[in-house]
Amino acid sequence: MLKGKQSWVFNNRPVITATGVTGGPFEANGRLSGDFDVLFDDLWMGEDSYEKAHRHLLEVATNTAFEKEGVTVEDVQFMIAGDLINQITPTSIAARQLKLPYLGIFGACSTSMEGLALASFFVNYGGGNYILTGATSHNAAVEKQFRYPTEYGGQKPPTAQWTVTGSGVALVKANQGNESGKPVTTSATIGKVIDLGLTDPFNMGGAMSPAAADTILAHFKDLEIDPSYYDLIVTGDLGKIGHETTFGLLQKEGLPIKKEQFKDCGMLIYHEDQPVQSGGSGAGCSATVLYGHLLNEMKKGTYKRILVVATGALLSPLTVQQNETIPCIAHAVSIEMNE
Amino acid sequence: MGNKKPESKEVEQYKQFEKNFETKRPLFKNCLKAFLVGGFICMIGQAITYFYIYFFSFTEQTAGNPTVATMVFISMLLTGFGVYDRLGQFAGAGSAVPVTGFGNAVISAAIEHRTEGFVLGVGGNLFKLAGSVVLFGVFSAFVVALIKTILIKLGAI
Amino acid sequence: MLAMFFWAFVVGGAICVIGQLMFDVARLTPAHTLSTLVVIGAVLDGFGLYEPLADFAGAGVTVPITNFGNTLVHGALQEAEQHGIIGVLTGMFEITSSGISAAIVFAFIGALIFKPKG
Amino acid sequence: MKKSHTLTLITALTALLTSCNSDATQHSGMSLIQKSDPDPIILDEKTEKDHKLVASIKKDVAKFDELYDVAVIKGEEEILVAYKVKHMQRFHMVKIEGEINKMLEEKYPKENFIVSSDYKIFLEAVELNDKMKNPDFSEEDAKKNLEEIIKLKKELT
Repeated sequence: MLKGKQSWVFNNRPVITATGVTGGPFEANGRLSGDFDVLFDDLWMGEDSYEKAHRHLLEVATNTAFEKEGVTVEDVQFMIAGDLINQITPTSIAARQLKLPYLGIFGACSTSMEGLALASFFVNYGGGNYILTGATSHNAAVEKQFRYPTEYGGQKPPTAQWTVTGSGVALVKANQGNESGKPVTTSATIGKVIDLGLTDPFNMGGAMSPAAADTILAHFKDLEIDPSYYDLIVTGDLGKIGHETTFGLLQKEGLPIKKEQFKDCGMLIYHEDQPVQSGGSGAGCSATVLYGHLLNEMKKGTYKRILVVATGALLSPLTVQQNETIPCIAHAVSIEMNE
Repeated sequence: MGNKKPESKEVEQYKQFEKNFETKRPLFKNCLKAFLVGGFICMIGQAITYFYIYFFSFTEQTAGNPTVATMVFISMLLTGFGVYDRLGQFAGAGSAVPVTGFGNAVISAAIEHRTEGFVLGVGGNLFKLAGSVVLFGVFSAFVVALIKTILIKLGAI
Repeated sequence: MLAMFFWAFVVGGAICVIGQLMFDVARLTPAHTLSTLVVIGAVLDGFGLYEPLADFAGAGVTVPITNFGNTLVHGALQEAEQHGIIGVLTGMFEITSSGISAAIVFAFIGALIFKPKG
Repeated sequence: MKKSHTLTLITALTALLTSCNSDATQHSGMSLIQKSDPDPIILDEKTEKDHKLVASIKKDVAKFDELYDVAVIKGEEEILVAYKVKHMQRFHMVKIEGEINKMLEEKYPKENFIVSSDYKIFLEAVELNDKMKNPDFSEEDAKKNLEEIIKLKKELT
């Protein structure tokens, strides 16, 4: 039900009952390699193009989630997913194989939370018992589309970010009331498109920060709570620069948020010594880190309540070449452990 | 079209604010690396030139062509083995400005787009990056040469 | 001759530093930077400054992309001497062709035998 | 990637880089790095007068202090004069070549000269000089060799 200006509260507390997380070789060397279900040691993943490998990531993640939950496609009503490639074809083609009623969504790197928010909303109002949602990105496929050929010797500035190769999907299930010890979604805040005039496609973090800050502030305003309510407030893929900028913006707005409760998936996923400049990014970044690492930590009891704010830069190579500024967005979903 | 809308106060403020958090590009370090790598590549080029002068019937003037071809060949190997992109991240302009960088731009595009087939993929994208170099090289050369020729014909030079 | 290696290194390196400054200070993309350098090369040869430089620094100026503009102008002018204005068009690739043809040929070979590593 | 192909490429490259390093003798090989100062050669009937002529030509050219190391070869028609320019003077190579030509034309109007500052030409001259030392290298071969050198010089672009 609507609360405040742009937030939903999910009174029936939909359950994130099972997840599937896949990653590539670079993520296997990363800090969170232990939290992936399947890790591929080759970017091609046995396919003959990066785009097909991209689709393969999603298919494997989906099957993993199904197996964990012990369900088949028959038990699932809808699929709400997306990625970064033109016309989100990898996800659509995966949906073709799955034969699920499908809503393709594009929110750039915020797709993961856009999907989770919608899935939770549907389930909360009886729109389905099982809804599959997730987001995927493949480093080489995305580089190929948004930047230069992967073998081109261009120099990335320290503000650039490394697109995550990985897919994170979740099965959102209607809460039967017997779901103790499972993570549930309790509220979501849908962000506005914010553009404060940055144009450098090699500094997404800086461009996305205002959107992240705006959504976070809106969330606390709408739900009339303050940051202390959450053990962790985690952004999607702001990277070092965006993370600090956002924290600065929030403090400027006087939000009582503590440094230690504010993290970023793009900074969690890789080791310091990996050549990722400012950090990880891509639709798969927040998806893999949330559905893998963060939910595992919640089950361990490290966190009871978290707010996940996935940020997206809604640009295309075309808009960049036409000197358009970068429009950005962020969606927040609050996840709590069911006692 | 580059739409340069007058920037609002808010935009200006944010740009200033964001600057404080932006990691500065290590200008001096980058330039040094570019100098060393770029210089080294040119030295190799010089060695290849002398190689052709010594062992084949090329003069200082004519040895340039085989040298360039050889450099591009080497850059194909480095590109194909996935070395050149790492070199580029380290050296920046040091590996982009020499002709090997031109080769890398063409070859990387060709390799990248083979999955779209040899005609539409490789053929269509070959000069995706290097095309502008060819265009502006040829056109500026045309203008320069034209002006100079006319001046000569008029006996101005 | 050893001096040649030294000056090739210094001059070649210097040209690359100019490129790096265009990257980092002027914030130009590689494509913009290289295009600009090629035009500079063409203009320099127009003023007849490129050949003395090449005599002095050898590969230091013939390997950087600026040389592409230089050789284009050179070929055009040579042909123009013999065939007049029309030679400007016909002579353009007289000398330069090797670089471009090499790039095209090796690019195709590369596409045949290599896969992008990512 | 396909190992076999890349192997062939590497072998091709190494083959290219190591091929035919036989045909440069020690003497000429060094002549680029250090001063070799070859004696003048005369390819047709060697009269006392010719000897004087080439010696004085060598001396006159050597007077230019922008350059070092002069090689003179007298064929039937042309006299080839090859020289090396001190590095710091290489900027003015065109000018220097002009001056030398002028000087020679004035001083030896009867002869016609081919003047070159190109390493390759000098190298060839020195090699020819070495070959002459070998008794079974006939005068005919020498003349052919000189023609080739002159052809090289002509095709300088």
